[in-house]
Amino acid sequence: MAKKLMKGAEAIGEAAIRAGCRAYFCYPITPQTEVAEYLSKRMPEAGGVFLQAESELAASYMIFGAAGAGAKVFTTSSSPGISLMSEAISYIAAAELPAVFVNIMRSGPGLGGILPSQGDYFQATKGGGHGDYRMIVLAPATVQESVELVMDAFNLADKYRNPVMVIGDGLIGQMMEPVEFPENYEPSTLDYEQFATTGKKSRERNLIRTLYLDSDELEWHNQQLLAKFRKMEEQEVRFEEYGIDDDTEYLLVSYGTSSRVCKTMVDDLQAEGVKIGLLRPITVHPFPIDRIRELSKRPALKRILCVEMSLGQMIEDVERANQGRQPVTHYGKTGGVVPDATEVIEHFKSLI
Amino acid sequence: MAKKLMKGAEAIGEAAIRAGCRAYFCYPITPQTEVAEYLSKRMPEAGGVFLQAESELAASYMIFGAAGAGAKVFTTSSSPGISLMSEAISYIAAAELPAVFVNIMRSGPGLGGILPSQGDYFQATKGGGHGDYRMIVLAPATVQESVELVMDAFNLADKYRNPVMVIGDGLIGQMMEPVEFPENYEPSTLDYEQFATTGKKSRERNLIRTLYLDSDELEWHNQQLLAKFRKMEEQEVRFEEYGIDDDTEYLLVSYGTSSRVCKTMVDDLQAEGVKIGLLRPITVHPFPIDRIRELSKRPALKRILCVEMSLGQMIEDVERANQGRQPVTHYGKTGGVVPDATEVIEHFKSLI
Amino acid sequence: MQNEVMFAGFGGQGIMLIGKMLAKAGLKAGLDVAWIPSYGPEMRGGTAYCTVVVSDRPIGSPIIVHPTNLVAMNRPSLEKFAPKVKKGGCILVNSSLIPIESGRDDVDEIHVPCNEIAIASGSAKAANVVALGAFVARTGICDWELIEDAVKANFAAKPKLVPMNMDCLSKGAESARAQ
Amino acid sequence: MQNEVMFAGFGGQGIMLIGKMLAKAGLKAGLDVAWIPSYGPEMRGGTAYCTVVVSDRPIGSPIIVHPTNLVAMNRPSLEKFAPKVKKGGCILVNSSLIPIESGRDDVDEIHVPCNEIAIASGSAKAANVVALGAFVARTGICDWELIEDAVKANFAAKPKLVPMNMDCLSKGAESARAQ
Amino acid sequence: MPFPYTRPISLSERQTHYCPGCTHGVAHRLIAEVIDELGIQGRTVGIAPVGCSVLAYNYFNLDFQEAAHGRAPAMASGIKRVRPELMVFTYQGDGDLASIGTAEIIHAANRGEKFCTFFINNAVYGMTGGQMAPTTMPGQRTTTSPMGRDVELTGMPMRMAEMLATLQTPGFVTRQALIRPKYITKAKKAIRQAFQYQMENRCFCFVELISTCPTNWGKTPVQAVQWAEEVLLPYYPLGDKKTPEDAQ
Amino acid sequence: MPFPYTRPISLSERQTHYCPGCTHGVAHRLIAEVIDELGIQGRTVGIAPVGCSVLAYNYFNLDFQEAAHGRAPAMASGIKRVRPELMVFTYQGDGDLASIGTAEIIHAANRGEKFCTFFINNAVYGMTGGQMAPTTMPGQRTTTSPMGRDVELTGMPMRMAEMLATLQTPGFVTRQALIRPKYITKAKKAIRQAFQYQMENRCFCFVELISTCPTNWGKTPVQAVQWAEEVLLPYYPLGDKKTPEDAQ
Amino acid sequence: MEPQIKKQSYKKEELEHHIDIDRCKGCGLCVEACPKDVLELTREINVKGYFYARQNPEKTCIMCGMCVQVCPDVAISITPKK
Amino acid sequence: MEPQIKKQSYKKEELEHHIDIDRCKGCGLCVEACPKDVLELTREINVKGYFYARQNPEKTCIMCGMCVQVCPDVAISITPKK
Ligand SMILES: Cc1ncc(C[n+]2csc(CCOP(=O)(O)OP(=O)(O)O)c2C)c(N)n1
Ligand SMILES: Cc1ncc(C[n+]2csc(CCOP(=O)(O)OP(=O)(O)O)c2C)c(N)n1
Ligand code: SF4
Ligand code: SF4
Ligand code: SF4
Ligand code: SF4
Ligand code: SF4
Ligand code: SF4
Ligand SMILES: [Mg+2]
Ligand SMILES: [Mg+2]
Repeated sequence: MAKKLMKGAEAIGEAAIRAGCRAYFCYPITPQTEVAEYLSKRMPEAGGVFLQAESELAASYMIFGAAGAGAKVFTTSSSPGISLMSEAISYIAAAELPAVFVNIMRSGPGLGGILPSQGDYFQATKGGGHGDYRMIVLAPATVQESVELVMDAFNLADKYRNPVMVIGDGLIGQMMEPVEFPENYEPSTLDYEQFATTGKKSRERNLIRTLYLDSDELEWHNQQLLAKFRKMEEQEVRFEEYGIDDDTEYLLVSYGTSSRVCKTMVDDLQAEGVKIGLLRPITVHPFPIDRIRELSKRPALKRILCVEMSLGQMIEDVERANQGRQPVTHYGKTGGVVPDATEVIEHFKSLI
Repeated sequence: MAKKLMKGAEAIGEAAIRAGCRAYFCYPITPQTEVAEYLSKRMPEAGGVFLQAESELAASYMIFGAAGAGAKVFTTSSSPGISLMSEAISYIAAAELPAVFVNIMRSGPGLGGILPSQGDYFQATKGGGHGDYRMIVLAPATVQESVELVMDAFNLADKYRNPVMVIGDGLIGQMMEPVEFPENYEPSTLDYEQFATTGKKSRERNLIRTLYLDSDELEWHNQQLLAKFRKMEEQEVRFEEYGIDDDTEYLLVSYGTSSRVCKTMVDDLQAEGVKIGLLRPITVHPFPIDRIRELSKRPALKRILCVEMSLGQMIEDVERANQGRQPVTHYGKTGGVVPDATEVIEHFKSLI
Repeated sequence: MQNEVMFAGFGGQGIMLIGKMLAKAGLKAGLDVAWIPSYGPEMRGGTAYCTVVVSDRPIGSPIIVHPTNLVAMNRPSLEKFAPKVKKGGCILVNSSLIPIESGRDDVDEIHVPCNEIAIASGSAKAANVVALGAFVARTGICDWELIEDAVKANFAAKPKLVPMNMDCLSKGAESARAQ
Repeated sequence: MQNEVMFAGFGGQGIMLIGKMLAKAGLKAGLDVAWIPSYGPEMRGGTAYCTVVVSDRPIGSPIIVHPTNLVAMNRPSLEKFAPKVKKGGCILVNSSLIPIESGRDDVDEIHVPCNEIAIASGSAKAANVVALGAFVARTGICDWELIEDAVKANFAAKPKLVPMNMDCLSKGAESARAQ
Repeated sequence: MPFPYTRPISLSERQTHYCPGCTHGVAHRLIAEVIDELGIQGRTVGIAPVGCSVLAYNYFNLDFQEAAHGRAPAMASGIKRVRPELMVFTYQGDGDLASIGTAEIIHAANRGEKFCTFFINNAVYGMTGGQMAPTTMPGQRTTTSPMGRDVELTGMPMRMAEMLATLQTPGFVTRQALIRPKYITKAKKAIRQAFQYQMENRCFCFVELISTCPTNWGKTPVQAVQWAEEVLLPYYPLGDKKTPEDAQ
Repeated sequence: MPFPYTRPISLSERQTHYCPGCTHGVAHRLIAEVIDELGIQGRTVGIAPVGCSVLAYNYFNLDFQEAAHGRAPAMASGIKRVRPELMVFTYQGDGDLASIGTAEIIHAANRGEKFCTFFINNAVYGMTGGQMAPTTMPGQRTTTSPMGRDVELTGMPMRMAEMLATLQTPGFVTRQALIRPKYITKAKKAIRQAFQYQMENRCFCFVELISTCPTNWGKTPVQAVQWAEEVLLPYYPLGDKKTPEDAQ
Repeated sequence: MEPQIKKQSYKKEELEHHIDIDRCKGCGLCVEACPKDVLELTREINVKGYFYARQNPEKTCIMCGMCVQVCPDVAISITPKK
Repeated sequence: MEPQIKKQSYKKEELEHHIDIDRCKGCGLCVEACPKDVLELTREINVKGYFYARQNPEKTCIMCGMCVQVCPDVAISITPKK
């Protein structure tokens, strides 16, 4: 298929359709309302459900209901809207239902601004909602990758029967880049009669619930969840390395849009002879702890710099990986301006 | 003053009154509805405002409004209810307003159960809401300490003009213990005319807002917040050490109700000659990273065990502190049953 | 010394209340105390229990799996909790509703027909206070005046009920001493 | 080689649109492209701008502070962005609305009366397409057929508008070549 | 009601945890009977609220989802939109529906979602131990209105059926009661009507059911029925507030 | 309106960011004039919504709070409860008030909170670029109802004033319009009445104001006024829906 | 259309009234509802500890079903005699 | 009671009609509202790029205030002549 120029938000909408999703519930919020606008046309064409809910809260519970009834569903929102969905995300994880949430992050806290940010890393990876749940969190860096990861997100949601989140920043949502959709894509399938409320017919009834009044049962339930979360950690870690070799002295860790800035940085600095490389987490949860730990042990390594559009969130996971071996510092912006390579290079040079 | 036997939830309500709080907005949820029930009588007596809101969401925004109008305010809830407040918490932090949130945690995720849990550690410490904000999170272990920390919470909220959270588990809310209220307590004061919407009169108007459309302004705002958060980290770390000395070989890290179990464990095991001690974070954010790091460097130390009623959340902060020096493991329960000392001792012995 | 008492029965039998009375008496005695309820939607109807911990030093973990003593007001409670009581402790069995024994031979077991005694004193509702009287008398867990004060204080708002409850308290004690 | 063009002007001048057309032409040429808009509540009314990056290798950071070229459709845009253009780049000034020069002497600066040309061709609204034609002709950033195709494709749904826009495109090119 | 009177097959065999005399049980039976009578057990999905009836899913022998507090109508909307062939109902208390879930019920009704809501109005928060609800009567004592509901501070009880009936989207909105055989018979008819409209894909259906909470009202079951009749029914008048025919 | 006609002092000098012809500006002026006339500038607190008027706080010279989307009534309740001497008003759009904030406005009204709400109904989500609102007219095209609002799928436009007027708690509920001098004059009277009731500590006051959004309606300002008059006003009839006197 | 359960008619004498005493919670609503005063609460406790309801054998049940209607615990059934 | 702003009466001749052209967004609402057709939009652009409104000097303004009422940008004022 030929590449098409698409806005990130629209590409995300189309990717969902290609992944077999036929139900989308949403509430408008900048900078990703274009997903809704796109799907308000596209979903009905594809025979699917488009519904603008009265709020993010309602949208998230429509997702819950529809997922429980055996539908591939997703929603998209941006930071404050995701906060309003956090109760539902906890519920959906507890009920072990597949669902995809996309957060096109804007700058916060509070109403903040509408410009790009990566300030919801903690919320996404450590859980904005209550209780012990985790979810796979995918962080695309380009529009093309958004397409791929959104499609993967549906499969992972099915695989684990767990919510999956895709986080991008406002730039990912608003930018246009060439995209290509996989041909003959086979969406994952689930046997909904096994668990979903499709009508009991003559089978045993199915029940979607999250209440476990009996503490043994709840303990058991949580241990089941834990087993799933561990499996995710074992099987789903994804990252990209760019320009890293045995002699690498400086390691950048950065995801999403920031990582693109870092790639340019690596190109420019390597051209100057600086031994620098980038590790780009693609799953920010599960985080590539092991790989970063390995790298931190390399004798040539001298320092790690985390670049993230936040006051410093991902750095905590990098610190856990690094275990104090290398100096780890953070460079970030939070006003909504994506840092440009030159300024980060300058910052980097001030460090060494 | 003589000690009085009080239920945790009621003691928390009374503590707020003693701290000068005269406005409470809430929505009922087990296991802390007794705070509301207590204050529905007590607040009017004290000339304050008691209002049961239509939801946690509404309660959290009543808090926002009232704090913005220059009142000492607080709310109490339990896990799912706190998830519903996460948008507001981010807003209140962004607006730099003082407010106190109490989370009497129940077991999750989802509706879960109503029994004690510590499963909202991440939500409390890393932020359930969106964007870069942090708050001081206090974790009492007894009803008496709940009183003290709730009172402190109001002062800290005023000091930093930032939300402060107190987390207890269902046991703290439901248990009765003897309590004593400080006499002649002087609640903190703020000059509300400086920032609150008390009516402009003839001064410049005051504005409570969180929107910063201009990226430079937002960047500056976030840097201001960061400075505050750093100050909290420098000035507010609190913890208790129990049975730790230079020869300590085994370190327990545990907060809240779990830490009481650990104290009994330390007593019992020390009686058997085991060199074990407990570090109990009182502020789980800012976390006593430095102190644990120091302890992890002691030559005698052999291992760290985190005890928490969760699948393992606080352990991430302990790992960051420990930097790989000692084996760090987690022991937890999530069904709602507080572990008893004997079982944790057994677990401990299986480790060494 | 730390002493733990578990009170258990149906919801509605006033289990939580006698636990609180004992805790208050303990507090008056200058001891550290904790009262830990079971709670939940099962409150109404199902089993209700609470544990009272009384200690002469600060109480560590208030979570007691093996209490020193048990006051069992109905049969399911006895069956569920009797095996957990520490050796040498005391088990009080409300023989009005429990036709069986605990099956333990390493504890001090007393059988008190609490409901009958209470009815005789004027109200079936006061069976819990009978049990409390019997238990305190048998174990001497706190001074008798203190528990009397606690019961009186509890009914301070309804003075009419005080004499009847005091009667139940001492009848319980008599019954226990008689065994 | 990577080439960056910033298009800037009032909201409503069709700035975003000509950026998209150029990006599409670049894509057709087999290059990697990115179109990065400014967005926000200022969209209507205030300054609007977008950046188009065209490159023969994968684009790294799409965030361009110093673009190679600038197409300035109104005065505030020229004032704001002209100083940022890379040395040796091209600055197109819509002289219909901008009475001043960029003040740069290290760039290729052309002045095109876009609005006048567009009005002459039949619609003031097409001033943006005039600018696009002029810019592409001047810089040769992509083959002329490709940009023609992109403009045609854009108006495919309203075929009546195609001739007028094609006219504007080539008038723009003429004006640029004439300088 | 199926005659002879036997246990409907859409009820499970489980005994409920409801307090003696609590009319939640009556609502359960009526709904199950109607489902049996209409023969739709195999394609009906219920949604339980958070409230005393959170465990309703244990008492119905149907596919069921358990909602978060107040969000059942959003969940039902999600279910019904992706599987329109299912017969979907929510079962919600007054705290759930009239307080925290206000926005969700109003918007589901206004969108004309094709499901049924059974709204159990017992004028109190049952499950959490008797706090004030938006439906609590003036002067009624609850654990959070210990001196009785003060309408100066908290307003008047909300009449959800009347409010929903004002929406322009066609719908079926009625109020019935779960006490006294005469009202119960009518309540069943209303429930049946609601499911029938749903089977015809007609409209959103809202059946408010006045219920008792002897435990939190501090009354015996028999007194509770009396209080409901004497105090609640005058304020909450029974009958249809709106039918889809009105719109035509 | 203060005559001679001059800029009210309760407005700041800032120029608004509103689109040409957007009647948000008219609402601002009327509110400011009333505040001036009543002499309450020094004790009035406004609450801005999230919507095009999020920056309202820049245009009023008053103490102001900026709410989260839909939550202004909860914030106003918080403010008014702790400082009853203040005159508090919320200023909210239809997405803000009738969609995400439904529960908050209904419960504030039902509790009889003593503040005023000015509800700017422009039948669309202005700020986010023209999505469908609960108040969008049947067949009206928006960016999320590209074929026009389909009432089969999304129901009929919501009449908030009529719905709130059904509540039993006394209140002042009215609908006015921000177009045409004749309606604008009445709108101002209603705003004035609302503040007066608040000054008397009487009741919750709700003033719905039909407004235009030329930009997202795809119309010129003059066309927008016509469309509002011809299409909106028949569906949203102007006038008082409820006054506190009704309750007596 | 789905199969619907058919109503049938019986004579009173062909019917049997049964109370499942273990489901009964002794609420007394049936006692109050019975137009013929047939029902009463016993002084005996069932497995769950409730004083359950029963028919007074001295009175005559007319099989009107009022008790069935009001019983929240679906403890009463009226079925054709076997 | 708080001080209230007093209304005063003027004759038309004592009044002055003024349009702050830099506040005007050229929406044309005043033009439409004027009963005397006094107002028109210019072809001149103000600082913000709008074709602002002005009074046609050939027509006579009756100081009725209709234009003030409808102007969303509070660009028009009518004040006593100095
Ligand atoms: C988000 C959230 N808030 C609060 C609660 C606590 N809660 C559980 S049930 C309930 C109220 C139940 O009252 P109602 O809906 O009237 O049902 P009833 O028990 O009276 O049948 C509340 C507040 C909760 N589970 N979740
Ligand atoms: C929680 C949340 N959800 C969504 C948004 C995005 N948002 C901002 S304004 C708005 C709607 C505004 O429409 P309306 O209230 O009608 O005001 P108008 O702009 O039309 O005056 C939305 C959805 C947000 N800021 N916060
Ligand atoms: S508490 Fe009330 S509503 Fe809940 S089961 Fe008991 S009587 Fe019924
Ligand atoms: S978008 Fe609409 S509501 Fe917003 S300022 Fe423009 S015209 Fe007014
Ligand atoms: S069927 Fe009628 S007469 Fe017989 S017991 Fe029941 S209510 Fe009484
Ligand atoms: S109504 Fe049912 S539960 Fe109540 S007493 Fe009669 S049989 Fe028993
Ligand atoms: S005051 Fe009246 S007559 Fe004069 S310009 Fe304005 S509208 Fe026209
Ligand atoms: S109404 Fe106001 S803004 Fe509009 S054209 Fe007239 S003066 Fe200008
Ligand atoms: Mg209720
Ligand atoms: Mg609007």
